[in-house]
Amino acid sequence: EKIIKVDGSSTVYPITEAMAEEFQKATKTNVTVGESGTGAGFKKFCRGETDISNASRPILQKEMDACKEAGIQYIELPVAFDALTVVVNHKNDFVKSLSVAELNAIWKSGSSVKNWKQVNPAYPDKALALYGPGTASGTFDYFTEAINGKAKSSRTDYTPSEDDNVLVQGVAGNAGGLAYFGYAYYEENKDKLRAVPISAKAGSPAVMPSPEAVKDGTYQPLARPLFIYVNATAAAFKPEVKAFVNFYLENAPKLVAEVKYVPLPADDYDAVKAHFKALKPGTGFGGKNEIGIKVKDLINRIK
Amino acid sequence: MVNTSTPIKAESKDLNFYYSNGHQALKSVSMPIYENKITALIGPSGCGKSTFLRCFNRMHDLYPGNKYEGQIIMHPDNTNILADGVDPIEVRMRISMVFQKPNPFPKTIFENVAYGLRVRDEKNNRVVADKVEEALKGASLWNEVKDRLNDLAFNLSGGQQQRLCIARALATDPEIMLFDEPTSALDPIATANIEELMNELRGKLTILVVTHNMQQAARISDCTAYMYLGEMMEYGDTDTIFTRPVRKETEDYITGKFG
Amino acid sequence: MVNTSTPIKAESKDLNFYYSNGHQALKSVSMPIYENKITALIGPSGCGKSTFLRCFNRMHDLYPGNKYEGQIIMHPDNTNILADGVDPIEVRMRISMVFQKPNPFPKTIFENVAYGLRVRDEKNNRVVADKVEEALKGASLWNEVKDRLNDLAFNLSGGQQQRLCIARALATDPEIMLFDEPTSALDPIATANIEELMNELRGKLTILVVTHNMQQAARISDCTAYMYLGEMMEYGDTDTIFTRPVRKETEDYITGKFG
Amino acid sequence: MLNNLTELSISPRLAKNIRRNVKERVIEFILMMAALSAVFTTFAIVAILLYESFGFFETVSLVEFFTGTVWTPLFEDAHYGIMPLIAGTLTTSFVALAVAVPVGTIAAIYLSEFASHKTREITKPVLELLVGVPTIAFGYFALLFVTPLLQIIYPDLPGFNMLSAGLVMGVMIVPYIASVAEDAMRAVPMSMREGSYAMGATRFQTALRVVTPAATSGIVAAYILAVSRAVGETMVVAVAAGQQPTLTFDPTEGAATITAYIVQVAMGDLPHASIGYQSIFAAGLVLFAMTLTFNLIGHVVRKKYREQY
Amino acid sequence: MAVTQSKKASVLADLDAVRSMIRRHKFNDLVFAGIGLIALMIGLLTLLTLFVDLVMDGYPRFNLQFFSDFPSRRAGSAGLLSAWVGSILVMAVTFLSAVPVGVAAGLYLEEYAPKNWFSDLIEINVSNLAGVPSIIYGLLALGLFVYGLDLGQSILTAGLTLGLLILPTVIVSTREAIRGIPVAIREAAYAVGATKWQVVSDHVVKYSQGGILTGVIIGMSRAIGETAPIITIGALTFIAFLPPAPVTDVAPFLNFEWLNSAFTVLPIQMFNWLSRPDHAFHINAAATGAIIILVTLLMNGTAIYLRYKIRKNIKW
Ligand SMILES: Nc1ncnc2c1ncn2[C@@H]1O[C@H](COP(=O)(O)OP(=O)(O)OP(=O)(O)O)[C@@H](O)[C@H]1O
Ligand SMILES: Nc1ncnc2c1ncn2[C@@H]1O[C@H](COP(=O)(O)OP(=O)(O)OP(=O)(O)O)[C@@H](O)[C@H]1O
Ligand SMILES: [Mg+2]
Ligand SMILES: [Mg+2]
Repeated sequence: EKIIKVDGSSTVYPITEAMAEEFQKATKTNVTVGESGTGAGFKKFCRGETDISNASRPILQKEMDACKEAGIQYIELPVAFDALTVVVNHKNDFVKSLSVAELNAIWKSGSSVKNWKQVNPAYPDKALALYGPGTASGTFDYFTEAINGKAKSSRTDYTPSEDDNVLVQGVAGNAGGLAYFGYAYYEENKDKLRAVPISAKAGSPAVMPSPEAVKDGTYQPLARPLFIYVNATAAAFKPEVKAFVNFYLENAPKLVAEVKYVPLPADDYDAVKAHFKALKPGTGFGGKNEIGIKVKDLINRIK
Repeated sequence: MVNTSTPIKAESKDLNFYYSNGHQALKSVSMPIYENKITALIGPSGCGKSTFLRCFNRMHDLYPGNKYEGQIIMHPDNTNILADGVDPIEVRMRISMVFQKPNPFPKTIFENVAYGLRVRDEKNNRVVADKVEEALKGASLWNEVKDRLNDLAFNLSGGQQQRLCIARALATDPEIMLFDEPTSALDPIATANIEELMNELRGKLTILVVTHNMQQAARISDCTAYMYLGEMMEYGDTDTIFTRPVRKETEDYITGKFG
Repeated sequence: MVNTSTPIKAESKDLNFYYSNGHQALKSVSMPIYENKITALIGPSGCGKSTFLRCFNRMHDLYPGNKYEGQIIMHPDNTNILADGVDPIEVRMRISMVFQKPNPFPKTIFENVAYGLRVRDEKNNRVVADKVEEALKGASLWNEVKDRLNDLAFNLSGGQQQRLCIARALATDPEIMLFDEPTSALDPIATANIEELMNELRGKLTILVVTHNMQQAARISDCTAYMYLGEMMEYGDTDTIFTRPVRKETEDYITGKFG
Repeated sequence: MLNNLTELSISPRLAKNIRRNVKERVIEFILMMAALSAVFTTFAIVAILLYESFGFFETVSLVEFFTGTVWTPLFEDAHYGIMPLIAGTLTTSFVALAVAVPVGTIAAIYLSEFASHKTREITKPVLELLVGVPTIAFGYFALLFVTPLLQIIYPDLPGFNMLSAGLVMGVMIVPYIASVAEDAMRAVPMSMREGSYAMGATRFQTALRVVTPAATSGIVAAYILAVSRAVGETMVVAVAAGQQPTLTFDPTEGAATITAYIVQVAMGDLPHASIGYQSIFAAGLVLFAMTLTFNLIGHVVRKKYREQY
Repeated sequence: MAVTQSKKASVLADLDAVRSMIRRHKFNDLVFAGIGLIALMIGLLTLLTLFVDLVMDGYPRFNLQFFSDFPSRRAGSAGLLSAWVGSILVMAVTFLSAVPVGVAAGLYLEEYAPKNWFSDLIEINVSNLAGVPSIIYGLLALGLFVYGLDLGQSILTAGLTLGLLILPTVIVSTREAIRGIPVAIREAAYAVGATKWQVVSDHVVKYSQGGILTGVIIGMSRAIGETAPIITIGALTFIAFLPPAPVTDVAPFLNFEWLNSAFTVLPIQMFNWLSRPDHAFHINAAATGAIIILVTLLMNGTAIYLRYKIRKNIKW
């Protein structure tokens, strides 16, 4: 029996799961979707254990090397946007917005900020309780890169969890709580949490996370593209994998929105489809994450 | 040895007993227990000797479903100790028991003997110590253990343990003492010691003793009851029972035709 | 009853036995077992009767650490059944045993009796059925159970169960049968039945029987051995032992001075 | 029938001796191998834990591992002091035992000395149900039900705290203590109870003055085995106690335990052979050593009471 | 010692005092019985609260469709099909691996093992394994089965892992069941010349079957709810299909491919749903939790019933 194996980011998981479900219904081809995290996903992908790897950040140099060593080539396909959302307890009414600098002060490695007052003297004297994703997740990597300037560089004295609902519970249960995670979790818990508008630079306008703000590029720097990486050999020689990816890109606009992520603009999907059709292997990033890149530019880089 | 002027301490009247599984272990048993005499119960295994004995301190109440019918009257107060309104604990405070296998508690020698007093909330240490000494002397154990009252009781020999259990029972001044085959788990020397001790208690204490050893019954008791299949077959002076039993069954048993 | 011409079936020679805890339960026990006679073992509780009996079918081998010293010679083949080279299973195939408490298997009556044959890989059902019938007849049980051979053995009464166990032991044609207090768990009627059955086997089978009931020993046995504290105190014709015991200890025991 | 066998008829019986013996030996060997599987399993656990954490201890010195007070193996700024995890483990276990020891002991006494045979026969297996409940359900129960309840009494209590995780864990452990302690009390011979009742003692006096002292070693074994359970419990603490390795013994704070750390990392499925992957085996090794210690002590103590009667 | 008449009389004279003392003692009894009942109830009440909580949250999903549907991104149409099938297959592997080994080990320890350091070693190992946290079994499985033997995250891996987990339970219950058989039965069999294996196979195994089964059921009911070790072997996966069927219509009619299949089980599916952002999934999770509790309840109930029947049927 033919089985398409997908693993990787738990952030991308809901999208791929939706695709897999519909694809199975349409074609009777079995698809398994794991959610072991972007890094673990690439590890398996580069050992040839999976056909497709979900990723909430681009492939890193280490992982490129591992793939190269194993002779695995991959096609990089952006499939959706996510807006990393910073949330506070819904009783917290004093935080109107946070700037990247303030977030950096809170989250940077070795930060000693333990009280809202330390973030901004105007805030009340309230203990700050931090919650965030575990270190294996792409969200962690992206957030630390965007806010602290270096992936995985973060203060360590916060409550990490790979289960985002645990983070939701954490902030919901603590008046001084603050957390960041994918937009979908905020969307579903609006009654318990409040999203904080983010201003990219001190003085620039603060933007609430929303699909529109992501699409028009104003929610910066926490809007990020989500990817799937397809094993190039499988894409070329396994018809079911090829069919699945085509199905994926065809249905993305509808299903991505349905699972509460932000679809790419329509012409971007066309570009991605064309890119996949050409079976062009490689990454547009060169082994480093890059904040705020446009999808078209990205694809054009891969030659 | 017993005559009409000897006061009766207790009396079972038409006593029936049913175990929880429905088995009727005693069938209309009636007999007197004379004050300050030793009464022996004999009979083949399973005839109901232990069952009868354990009615006297309501031991059967510990296990659900057992049922008494009939009466056991205590004198001089004429209480029917099997009556529903009578608290078994009260009965057990008046009637002590010594078991077949010595069963000391995992405590010191002293605390074993003092246990009955502790249970009765006796707080005065002087009183307790006096009673313990008195009881140990009564059980002919004092000289052997007086220097190691704080040793664990388990360290005593089997015969000593049994005498310790007798001391424990004596310490609370019971009105009747029950013995269920008190020597059957002991060696001949310990057996002789216990028999001697019982002889010393004779005349001071009302004793009811179960034994499977007919010669023992003959040696130590004033009266003997022969039971068979839950019934009281014959009761009388020990001498009479052993020399001129009235019933054929008694004679068969005493002469070893069965059992 | 036994004279010099009676052949000896087995013979214990200077038998010492040590339990795994180091306790020496038999001290240099020597005695003959005459062919087709009933030999009784008597003595107070704990004197080593059961221990001695269980040497004959190497039952002690089941528990690690027990140690035999000395010999038990089987005739006519002169095998020392305690020798290291002898397989205990072989010994048990030659010498059967009946226990104190009836211990049927939770199987049908038929399968209980047939078990010894099954163990010997007897596959022929005809042979098995014949042997079972023969054995049940030998144990005087056939008439009572012939219509319900497929009933569970547990549904029999205690006495019937014990006769079933005897049938089980008979079914494999043993050379010697051992009985360890076979009636002490039974009522008088069942006891009488078993005694009668043993009387029937007398002269056909070599039997060694432990009993705590001296009258029983006197009634059923040809020879009697009196044991005390692991030693063979006296051995002889049953009549002699009970009427003119040589040793004071034997007399004390027989007259009930202790035990 | 009953004709005695002669020497001649004996020998055929012995014919099968050798075959019989070989068959017996082979069977015994197979059964022994099965029994040895327990030893193999322990050996495999130790071997895997040692093997996989070997790389870890090449990077991290034992001194740092056991004396460091910061545990952040997965971060850029990595520290490898296991103390915070041990502290979290001990604190949650302590809270759990503070609940389970009194409740379990009382329940055991009740079951063994007060309850009717029927009650006991039904209650014990029903209590065992608590063991069958997926612990993840208990985790969310602690987080979403018990913590809010505690916050009514104690409003400053953070959403993740060791107190509520410990309390729920304590309830889960009650059956272990109740069951083992009750076994020990059952093992006290009835004759000893009868001795006490015959002196006019009540149930409570008998239970307290005779049965409990006689069963001490078994009850202690129950406690020790319960510690081992508490230390090894995973999902409840992972969900409800918070997963932040903080060096604290204050149960009203949140902290990570060893088990919570392992499952948190395992959920993210770290790449094979990375330091993060190795760190869960190192943590596992410590956890195993802790439970092994308690299990062994518990085994010895329990064996002692079993031999006593 | 003087048990004088006056002293005896004093017991009677003090009867009122004695009675009031007894009343006091009995009051203590009552108080303790109350406390004891509460102590028992704490566990049961927690269980009940939890169960009721789950049922209340999950009741919209209690319908047949929930069992016949595959997981889905839409909470309303997501079902347990692959999870319960997976649970059954994993349990089958658990049963087939743990029971023969566990029973054989129990037989060896009770009937064969000499009393020496060797059997002590085994015994200590068994009782230690019974107390090893389940997450450690997960680590063992991760290192040994998943990577060492390269079995991957398959039904086989999960089944073997849980098999190891319940092995001590099976061994212990086997031993207890065997111990319940009186020595007299064994001696009776030996006395007619049975070999050890004949005694064991004709009697010991036969009469302890019920007891062993009881222990196995209790062990399995624990295994069915285990989450941590399965998470550790990395089996958090979207599975919307069934493993290949174990029975086929072509000879040899058996197919072992399912052993290597990816899978999901009930507690993992529950965990998966719990970690979804969409609250509708939490209803599914609650329903699954209630179902797992119900299943363990049924299994334990069966065990209780079996135990009761065995006690009733066999009186040695
Ligand atoms: N707990 C019980 N439940 C049911 N029947 C019992 C119980 N205890 C004893 N019996 C039965 O009651 C009858 C009398 O038993 P009891 O123990 O009183 O005999 P005994 O004369 O003391 O015998 P022994 O000399 O063997 O001690 C016996 O038939 C016995 O089987
Ligand atoms: N398994 C054992 N381990 C150690 N000592 C034992 C064992 N079995 C019996 N003994 C001891 O060996 C001695 C002889 O015991 P045995 O059972 O042979 O006596 P017995 O004469 O059959 O007594 P009874 O009439 O009570 O059956 C006793 O002192 C007993 O305590
Ligand atoms: Mg009795
Ligand atoms: Mg004996």
